[in-house]
Amino acid sequence: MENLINRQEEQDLYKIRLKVFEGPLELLLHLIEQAEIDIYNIPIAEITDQFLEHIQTMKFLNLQVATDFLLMAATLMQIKARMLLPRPVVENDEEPEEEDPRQELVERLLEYKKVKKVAAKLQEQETEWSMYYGRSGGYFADQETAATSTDPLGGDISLWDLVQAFGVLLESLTPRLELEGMPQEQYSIQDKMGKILKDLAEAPKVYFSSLFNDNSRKAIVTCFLALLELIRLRKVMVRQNQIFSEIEIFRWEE
Amino acid sequence: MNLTLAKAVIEALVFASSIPVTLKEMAEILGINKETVKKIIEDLKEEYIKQHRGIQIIEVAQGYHFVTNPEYAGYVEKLKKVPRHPPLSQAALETLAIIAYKQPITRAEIEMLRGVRVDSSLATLQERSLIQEAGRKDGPGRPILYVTTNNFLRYFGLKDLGDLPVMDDWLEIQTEINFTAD
Amino acid sequence: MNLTLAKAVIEALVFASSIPVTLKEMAEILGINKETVKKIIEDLKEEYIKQHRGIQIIEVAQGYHFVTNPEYAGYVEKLKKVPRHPPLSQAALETLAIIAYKQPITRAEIEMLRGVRVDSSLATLQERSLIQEAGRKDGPGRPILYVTTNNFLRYFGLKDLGDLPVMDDWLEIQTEINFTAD
Repeated sequence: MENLINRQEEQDLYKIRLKVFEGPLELLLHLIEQAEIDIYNIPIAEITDQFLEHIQTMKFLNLQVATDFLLMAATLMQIKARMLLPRPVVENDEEPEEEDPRQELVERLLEYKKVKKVAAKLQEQETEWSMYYGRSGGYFADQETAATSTDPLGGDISLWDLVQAFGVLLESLTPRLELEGMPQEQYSIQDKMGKILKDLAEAPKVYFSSLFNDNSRKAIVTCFLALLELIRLRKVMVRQNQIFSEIEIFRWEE
Repeated sequence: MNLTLAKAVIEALVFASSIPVTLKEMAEILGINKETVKKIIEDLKEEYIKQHRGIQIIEVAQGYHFVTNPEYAGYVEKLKKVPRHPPLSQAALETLAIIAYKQPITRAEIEMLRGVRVDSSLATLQERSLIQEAGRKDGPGRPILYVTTNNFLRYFGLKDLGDLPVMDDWLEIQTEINFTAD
Repeated sequence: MNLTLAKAVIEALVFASSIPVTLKEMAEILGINKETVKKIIEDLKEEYIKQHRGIQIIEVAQGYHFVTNPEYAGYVEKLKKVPRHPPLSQAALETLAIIAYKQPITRAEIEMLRGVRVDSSLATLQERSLIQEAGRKDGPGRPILYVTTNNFLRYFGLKDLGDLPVMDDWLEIQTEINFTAD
């Protein structure tokens, strides 16, 4: 009988150890709640040991130990060290009393506890509302006109935006392109933005095609992104009479 | 299963389905025969019409769905003049851009490029008829392939996909990445 | 405009709109005042409930829309043509909870509260249109500020942000900590 209980305990222990915690704050809260200790008076040495032990278990199980956990371990050890130091003797009454080294950690834990509580509430709501299904299809009486006049993008989104979204992606992938030996400075977006503004200071209107000397794809894309950035910053306006006709660039006017 | 319950469930099914729902599907879900479903749905249809309601159930080739009562088309039209959809998120826009240029493409390939899961972008874009499924890719798991729709072309004023602005860089990157995700 | 007509039109409008339709929009389209619309729609709501119908009208995200009766969720679930999102992970829920209560908020501030990096939670939440960027905070680095969306309200069945569960002590501590992370 006793043996059974022990085995049960052992299993529970494993369950706890195997639980993957969202972050170091959750693990700390768990350790505190499990030990049924006062959050305002954490036995820091004990908790630190348990925390480190947990990290060891994670390593043992080949779980990736995120830097957040290591950072927290360092913080705990620091607090532990400070707790061991003799308190400085207060020389006069005007000197502010030294703060408990655990203070900040306690505040963070209390705050995090609330986050968990709200998250749990939201989860309840989510479950409840997953029972309500909205209309996912359906057609309208004006189906024919709807097909042509409908606004699937919701607002003022043009081909530009689509290309821009694409450009942003390209940009995020450019480090790979740079490896191909393309000199980076030559095509910097910043430089192109400067060039566009300089040209516009001298002329009322600039053609997009006049912005680059060579027609390499990289040069075109860079100019394009520079232009989009200037539009976003409200430095220039563009006009294009037809899709894919020459793009004309103007100074921004209010 | 009693009639009142069956009727309510049928109403819910017809409403929630993204495409017309068939008698067979409803019969299976309810565990009753197709003839009974047919009878109930005909009753429902009549009820909506008799009561001059704002919505109706209609039968199309593939099944049943709700539509607004054509009598009130003029009012519904006014609603549609205002942009009704919330603006497409940057996330969805990026997903759409990838599909436009890379179609046909699988979800895994898109996720590879965007670095995040794209389930809900795909759901939004499908819901707004900007993309659609187009068969499955050969290979492990036979993943679904996505392409843009005619509605996509119409919205952007494109004659065809060849009309998209040329983005040759893309091809370079493609060969480099070569979708090792698959 | 007579009542029967107004009621039918309202029903059509609520159905046709892909996002909750507001009293104001309906009042404008019908050319009657908001109070009358409100009265009619409350009548309609009650009618659907009393008759135990498969669909209902609910008030959410500052507007009205049709949803299925939650009693029949079990049946609707079985229908394959209904797009479903997987439930949010705990990490995403915690991040969302912080944004909901403390918006507008920066990533660093969220990370301070959660004690972990939140990049992927933010990406997921943006992807599912539950949060969006809303400008930048003044100060070093001008970090991006995040807020919840209207879709967030719909997803959790909230009328507006005031509908969030009250967390009084939360607000106290907020002023205390005052986001020293920045």
